[in-house]
Amino acid sequence: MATEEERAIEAIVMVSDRPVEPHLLAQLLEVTPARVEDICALLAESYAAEDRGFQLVRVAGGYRFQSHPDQAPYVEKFVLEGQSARLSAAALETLAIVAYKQPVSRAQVAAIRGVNADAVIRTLQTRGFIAEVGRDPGPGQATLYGTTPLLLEKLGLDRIEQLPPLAQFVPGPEIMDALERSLRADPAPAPAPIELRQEPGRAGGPYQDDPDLGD
Amino acid sequence: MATEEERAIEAIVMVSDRPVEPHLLAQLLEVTPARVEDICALLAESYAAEDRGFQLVRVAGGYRFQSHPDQAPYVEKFVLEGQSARLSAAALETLAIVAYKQPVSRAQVAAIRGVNADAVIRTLQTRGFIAEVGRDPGPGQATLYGTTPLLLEKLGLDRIEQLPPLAQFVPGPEIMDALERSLRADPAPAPAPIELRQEPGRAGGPYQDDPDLGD
Amino acid sequence: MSGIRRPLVYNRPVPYTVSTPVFEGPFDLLLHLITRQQVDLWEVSLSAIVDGYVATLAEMQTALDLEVATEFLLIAAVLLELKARRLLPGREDVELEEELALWEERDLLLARLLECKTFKDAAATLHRTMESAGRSWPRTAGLEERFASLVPDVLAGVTAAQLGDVMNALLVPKPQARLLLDHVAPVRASVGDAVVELVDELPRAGRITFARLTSGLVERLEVIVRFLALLELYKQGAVDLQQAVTFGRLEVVWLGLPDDPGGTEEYDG
Repeated sequence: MATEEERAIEAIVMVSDRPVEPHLLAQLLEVTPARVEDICALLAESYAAEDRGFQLVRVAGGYRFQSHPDQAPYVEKFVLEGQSARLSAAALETLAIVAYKQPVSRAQVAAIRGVNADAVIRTLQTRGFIAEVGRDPGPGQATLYGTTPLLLEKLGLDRIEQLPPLAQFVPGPEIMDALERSLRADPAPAPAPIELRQEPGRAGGPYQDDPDLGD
Repeated sequence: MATEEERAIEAIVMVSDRPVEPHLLAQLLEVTPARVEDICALLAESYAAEDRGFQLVRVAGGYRFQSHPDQAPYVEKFVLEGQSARLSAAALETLAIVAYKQPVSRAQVAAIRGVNADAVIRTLQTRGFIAEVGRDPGPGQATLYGTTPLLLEKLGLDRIEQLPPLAQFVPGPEIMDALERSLRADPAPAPAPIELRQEPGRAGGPYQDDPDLGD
Repeated sequence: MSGIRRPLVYNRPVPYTVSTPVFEGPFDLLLHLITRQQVDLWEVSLSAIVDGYVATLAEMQTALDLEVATEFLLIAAVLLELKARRLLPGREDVELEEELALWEERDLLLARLLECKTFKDAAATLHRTMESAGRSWPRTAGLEERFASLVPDVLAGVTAAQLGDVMNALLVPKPQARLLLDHVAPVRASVGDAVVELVDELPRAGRITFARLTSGLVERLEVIVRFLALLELYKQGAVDLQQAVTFGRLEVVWLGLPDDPGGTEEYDG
């Protein structure tokens, strides 16, 4: 039976997406770092003794769960067969936003795309195309993302500035019309005040036959 | 001791960043999906029996590792960003309508809530809880919305059908009577006022003990 | 009119914190008024309803947002409409139809209240489910770096130009759908005009019921304006109004025009 300390470490390390420093675990559990090292060693041993398909290992100064090396053939199969071989439209959009707007937060990406981008950002990060490049200095200190040298390499670019410049956006007439309408504070010229009956001519709406949108 | 099949599943689910479908696991292990379900059930049981700080659960149509709920106090301290911000009551109610009535249009949601639902729907969409799932074939071709796998993950459910049936929430006869009486079109003498009982949780509310309330 | 069940909680010191109710739409608020305060829509006075709103708004002022305030206005309008329907003088010839329409409206409102309550409770369950699921965090670490080289080259065929195109497409402003109401020309009726019309019509009629006087009118607003014009004339002593019973027939008797009709206001639709 796992002890409370063991369980807490299992839970934290399981949900972390990077190795967790023993120092940090010690702080969270209110024990000494040496005690954390002991507990982690015990846990790693128990997984080995039970012959689990995963391990608890110490890498890059911290602890993480990973697949057992002898299960690599299955994991490789999973990577090759289980994942789609092309970037989804959502991933491509997210990549474009990060490339052009970096450094950029998840919230900003979501705002431009109009849908949540968390899963896509994680995927792009896993693929090594984007990386965390800093923290927003404002409240919340959101993580900021930017593109990686790997992406430049894949795109055959030297520097990110070599991305094609964004088109100077020239709105078409129907968009101008829509914008004009939504900006207008007082959409209709006020009708004559004491009119009980509607003028038949107004049935089509005020803009239908009004060529002069500029006033 | 874990079997080879168990170990392979542990390894694959460990490296996946989203729930892994039993169908895919079956393909990778060259066993039947039913067998996968059995193995996963055994694994989940063994983690529970060993009192691990993590769980293997089935959500949104697949299997994933997650932290044990009773370790939330530790994980909360670790995951500074916390679970995404709470949903407003308006968002929850809209979400309930979409969940039970999907596919559903904005107009239908607005009709039930009695207020425009556009802003709330946009929020839910940005958070990835609902998505456009089609177009109404009728005139106007309104966009139809449905819930996403991400919502299932947030609810910890495997399928949306696991939500309790809507019929369970239909108000009981006492509430119906009370509403009916309140909306009586006939201003004739009302029957002796029926005390409208609140849900038990609301007992002791500010109106409960006021003798004047009975008219 | 029966006694009013005022929200007494606002009129005396509250011994403990009352959790601020948050209403999700007019049906929600109506539901609250009915279930918590036992308001009988048909018997309660409008001023009490308005008082209730004002008090609730005051209670919510720390967290007042525009949407909530708008919802309040909407439900107030719904209540006023229902109430006004009973107060408006009936037209005898269509009374049965109106009565049926009233029942229909009431049934509709009842159905919507039940639906609102149903989804409110469903939302509460959804909330609890989400809260309890939120005690667990999913593993999202993903692939270990040693497998990274195996990942199919998903960027194969993707060019910088393509990325630019995608970005350009994203930056095209999407026209916001906007409901334009300005083609619905507001019906405007002035009490002043109605007074002039009545001064022309009434001396010829002498004695006439209000139903008859308004039988040719299509818009509800026009009927109301005529009624206001009558009150104006009554105030000036030009007409006498007789009604035997509440909601009964309203009779108008022409008495003659005093010296100066006086100023009247204009009412907008």
